[in-house]
Amino acid sequence: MATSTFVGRSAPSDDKRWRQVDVRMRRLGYRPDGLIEVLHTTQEVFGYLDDDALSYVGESLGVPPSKVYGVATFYSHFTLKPQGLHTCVVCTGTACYINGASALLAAISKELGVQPGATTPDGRVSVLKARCLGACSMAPAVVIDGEVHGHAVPARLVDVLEKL
Amino acid sequence: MSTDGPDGSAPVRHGRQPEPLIPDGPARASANVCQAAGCLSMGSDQLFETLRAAVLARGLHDVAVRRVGCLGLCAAGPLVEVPEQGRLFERVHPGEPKRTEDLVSSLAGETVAGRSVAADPFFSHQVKVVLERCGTVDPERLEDYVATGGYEGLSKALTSMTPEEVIAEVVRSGLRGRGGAGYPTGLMWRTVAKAEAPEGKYVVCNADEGDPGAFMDRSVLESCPQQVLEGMAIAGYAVGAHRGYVYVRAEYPLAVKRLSSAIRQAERDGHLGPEIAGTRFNFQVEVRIGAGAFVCGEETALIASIQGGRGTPKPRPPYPASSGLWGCPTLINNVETFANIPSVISRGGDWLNTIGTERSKGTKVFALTGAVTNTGLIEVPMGLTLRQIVFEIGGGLAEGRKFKAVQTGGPSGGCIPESLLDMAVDYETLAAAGSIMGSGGMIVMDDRTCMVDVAKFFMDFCREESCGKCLPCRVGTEEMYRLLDRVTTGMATRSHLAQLEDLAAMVRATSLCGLGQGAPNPVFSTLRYFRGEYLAHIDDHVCQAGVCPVPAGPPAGATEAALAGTATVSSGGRP
Amino acid sequence: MRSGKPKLATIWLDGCSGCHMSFLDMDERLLDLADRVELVYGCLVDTKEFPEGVDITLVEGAVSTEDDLRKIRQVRQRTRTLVSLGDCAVTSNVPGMRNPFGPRPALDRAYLENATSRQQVPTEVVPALLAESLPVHAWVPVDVFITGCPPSADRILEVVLGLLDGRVAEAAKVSRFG
Amino acid sequence: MSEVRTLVIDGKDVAATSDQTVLSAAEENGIHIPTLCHLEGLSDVGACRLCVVEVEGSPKLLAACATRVEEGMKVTTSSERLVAYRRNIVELFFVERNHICAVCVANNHCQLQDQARDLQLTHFELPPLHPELTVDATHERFVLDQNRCILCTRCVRVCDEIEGAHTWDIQGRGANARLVCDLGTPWGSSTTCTSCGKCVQVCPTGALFEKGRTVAEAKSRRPYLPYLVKAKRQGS
Repeated sequence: MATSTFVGRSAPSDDKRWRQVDVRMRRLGYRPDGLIEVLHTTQEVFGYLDDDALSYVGESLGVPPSKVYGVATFYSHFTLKPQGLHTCVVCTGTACYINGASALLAAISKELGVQPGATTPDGRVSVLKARCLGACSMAPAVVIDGEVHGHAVPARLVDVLEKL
Repeated sequence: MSTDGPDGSAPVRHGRQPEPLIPDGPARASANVCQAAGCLSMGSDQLFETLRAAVLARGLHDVAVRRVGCLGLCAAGPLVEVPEQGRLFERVHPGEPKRTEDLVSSLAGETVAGRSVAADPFFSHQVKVVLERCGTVDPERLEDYVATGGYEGLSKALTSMTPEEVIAEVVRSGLRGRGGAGYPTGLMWRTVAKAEAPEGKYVVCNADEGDPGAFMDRSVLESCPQQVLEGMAIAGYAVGAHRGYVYVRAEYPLAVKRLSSAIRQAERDGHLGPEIAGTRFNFQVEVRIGAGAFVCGEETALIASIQGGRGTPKPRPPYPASSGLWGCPTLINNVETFANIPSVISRGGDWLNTIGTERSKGTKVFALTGAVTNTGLIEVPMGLTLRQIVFEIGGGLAEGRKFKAVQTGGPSGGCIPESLLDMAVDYETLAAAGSIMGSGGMIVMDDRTCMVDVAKFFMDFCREESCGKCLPCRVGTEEMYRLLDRVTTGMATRSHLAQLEDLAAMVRATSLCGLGQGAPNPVFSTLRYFRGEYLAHIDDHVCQAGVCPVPAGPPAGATEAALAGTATVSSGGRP
Repeated sequence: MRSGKPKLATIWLDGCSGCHMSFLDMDERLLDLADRVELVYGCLVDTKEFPEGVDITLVEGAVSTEDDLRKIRQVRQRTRTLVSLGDCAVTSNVPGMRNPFGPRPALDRAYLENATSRQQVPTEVVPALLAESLPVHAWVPVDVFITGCPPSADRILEVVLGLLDGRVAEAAKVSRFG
Repeated sequence: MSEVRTLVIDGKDVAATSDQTVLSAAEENGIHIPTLCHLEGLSDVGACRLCVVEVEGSPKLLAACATRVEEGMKVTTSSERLVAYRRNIVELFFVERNHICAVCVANNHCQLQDQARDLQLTHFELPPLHPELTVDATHERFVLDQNRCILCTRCVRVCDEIEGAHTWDIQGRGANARLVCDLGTPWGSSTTCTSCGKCVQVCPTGALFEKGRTVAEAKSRRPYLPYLVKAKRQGS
């Protein structure tokens, strides 16, 4: 198992949240194979991954920048852009799909004027697609700010979104 | 603190939660409140607190109120089971006090309510090995697991069996990998056990359950994580590994939380860590969280991901059994496979071998969803027929809809038509029917589902999840998706269909990993059983299910596309 | 006048005429070819209407405009063996480079941004662009493909003579893009 | 220690050492298997799938570049089916991106173009995907044209394995996969690039080329690589 000998670059800013990232890296022994774990922590703390964060994590773990970038853009869980104030996630798993998830997505995109994966220009709502939330028995399911809306229908959903 | 998964998965509550109510003596009645993801998203955590308060307020000292894992009938959540009375209470929404009151008076012995479990075909057809403790133990209490015989298998293996005897027992059980391919588990263990490993070996639990419409592994991890850990530790002993990883999807924060807590408790009580069961065997387990990539379910991609890189697969051979994590021999099994192991060891391989069919032994867990009445998590002996699963366990289709197909195996699987409903569910029969067992998603489709659209749905999935490393999958899935899109929008001719079939055959044969090799399967299986639907779209511009936006009128290509904008013909007019 | 010799035609859609130039590069061999075929339509023939019953038609260029489309449909109908001549006809090649951008930006670029006078997108005389510039076989069945930008005179002659001698399959053996 | 293995390739009895791949054993015996992502001197990834071969007893086709020889193996390298698949593969490469040979710097020096010729590919049946891609000309000596990139990752590997800079990697996935420099940085502002030019030399197409080259002028020097690898091994 390779370990990085590089330690010592200081955090990009004096933002206290970097400490949480540092703690995570230390716990993982600054091993390059901890990259995904550290990116998880960084995104949890900051909400997204910007260039500063990617450089810092890469340099601290001894992973070249292009590799960090390759990893961060490979996994759909990571985002390089800040997310909206609210999140609206439409499940597009098979059970939800055959129960009308595409109609829900279309209604939401129309209501908010953004495509899945994007955030409204005012930064209010991010619309996301999920592969399967495991809420198949309530299909089609939509999760708005962590709350699951089962057996969702477009009209009711639009109501909820308007009241956010 | 509460964190949402950025993918929007239900929030996971951290910190202290109210303790379960457990009477000093034997309980007269227990309210087992389901705390798996489905019921939680319907408010079962609040229900637990409400019930607890109500039982305390009524002074019912001999009544238990406990958190348990998945009770199975997810469609009717939030669920509470009272095992002493053999009753299941459905839809106990915390917002409807009447339902809670009924339940409490039943617990107090005043009335008899709820659904009787014994005679219910949803339950009576099931045989529980993997889900043995789902719905009976508290997923976060190791003592519950131990009290029901947990870790007996591990301690038996460590104290009275040699590693080769353990492997022999697994071989004798006939257990095959539950992740999809169905490779005999015992043989794989033996290969890893025999591999030379100057730098150690690893055991990896694949919990990157990515098939859309599948939540078996999630339920097992959320309901009884200890059983999986025990299986891994036994595997570690058998193959000579001292480190294990569980690779879990980031979309399953609750599973991650319960698993992490289970590891801590097991280490605390000496079921994991150094000198397990007083022997010299040591075994450590770490959780690694995926980050949203279906391809990481492929074992070489999973290894790349655990090593912190892009989850792209590698050509096999060499197989992970000889060269896996950091080049060391690595045993990779999925959650359900490991969850079978403790029983195989404690009860013996012959016991599991008596369940199932000639070549498919034991049980299989399915996530039964779609257009069926009883959606939920089930475990059935191998060899039950699809008809029994859909119409008896599943209770048939909702609202008198007409059955059309059942999809198994996820994006690499296939759709099985009505004419094959009486076939037995086992590895070989499913494969012969053009599908696969897969990890256990089973989605029932009715006459409102268009089979071309279903094929397109899965192809859309595959093209988005393709890692992009090998050309046939990267470009082939995209091209197949476009061809399917042509069919559903009435822009296709029969020559497009022929093109689709050729391309599908080529992608299947030449792709680097299972994702690409399996991606054409939904196309092949829908063409095999529902070719008429394709032709109706192409020749007659008709979508029988009324799903696809095929325009009325003569087939495309015969007409000039309309003029649009400045001197342009609107797109796509390839005949 | 009916000669009884096989009828050969050439047409030129969205291309640079390079393939026709290459055809002419056969030099004196053109005379030999002329002995074997009757050239019934093309840049060298003053016929306005594409004739019926053509045996071999060589098509240069991609299908980029409504006019191209109308022509190629008529040509296909009136031709026994249709030959895509050169990369534009075979792959849409350079004309197809506008496809990722769509026709409007291409027109703007040509008639507005780069025009020094009379900046205006024409609506008359110049035929309307199709949404995408596509190879010939995207619209009509094609029997033989000759790749190259342009294909060499030798290659063109070889394929045409091969067709005259009934050796269609050999055309592929000399394929090279670019 | 490597041991001797005997196997049969296309009906010919062949001896190889156990550390050899099917591809190298075939090449040594004058049996040509087409490749694109493989390059002598770099690790193999089995990504382009051009070198897939049939191995008796294996239900799946295997990439010759990434499969070690085994005793008694029976390999078929050019059945009718394999040739058809290879032709499909090259077609998919061509329709994936804008590979207009006529206006490419690598015209006549391109390995993709050569494959099309060798496989007698006359035209493409599948519609082109035509994504709109960028050209990065910010580096003082070199240019990256994503339109010509076939994602073979030779540049990524030579930069990582030989030069040790790891300037290149792949970003995104599936059809959105792209060659990427550092953190999506313009090549000219890369903090890791040593401007050694190895990536340019190993590029099989016109995706990476020296500035100042025009159509058909970009010629790579690939054979230098084995010498470099040898020198590197001796040095370490």
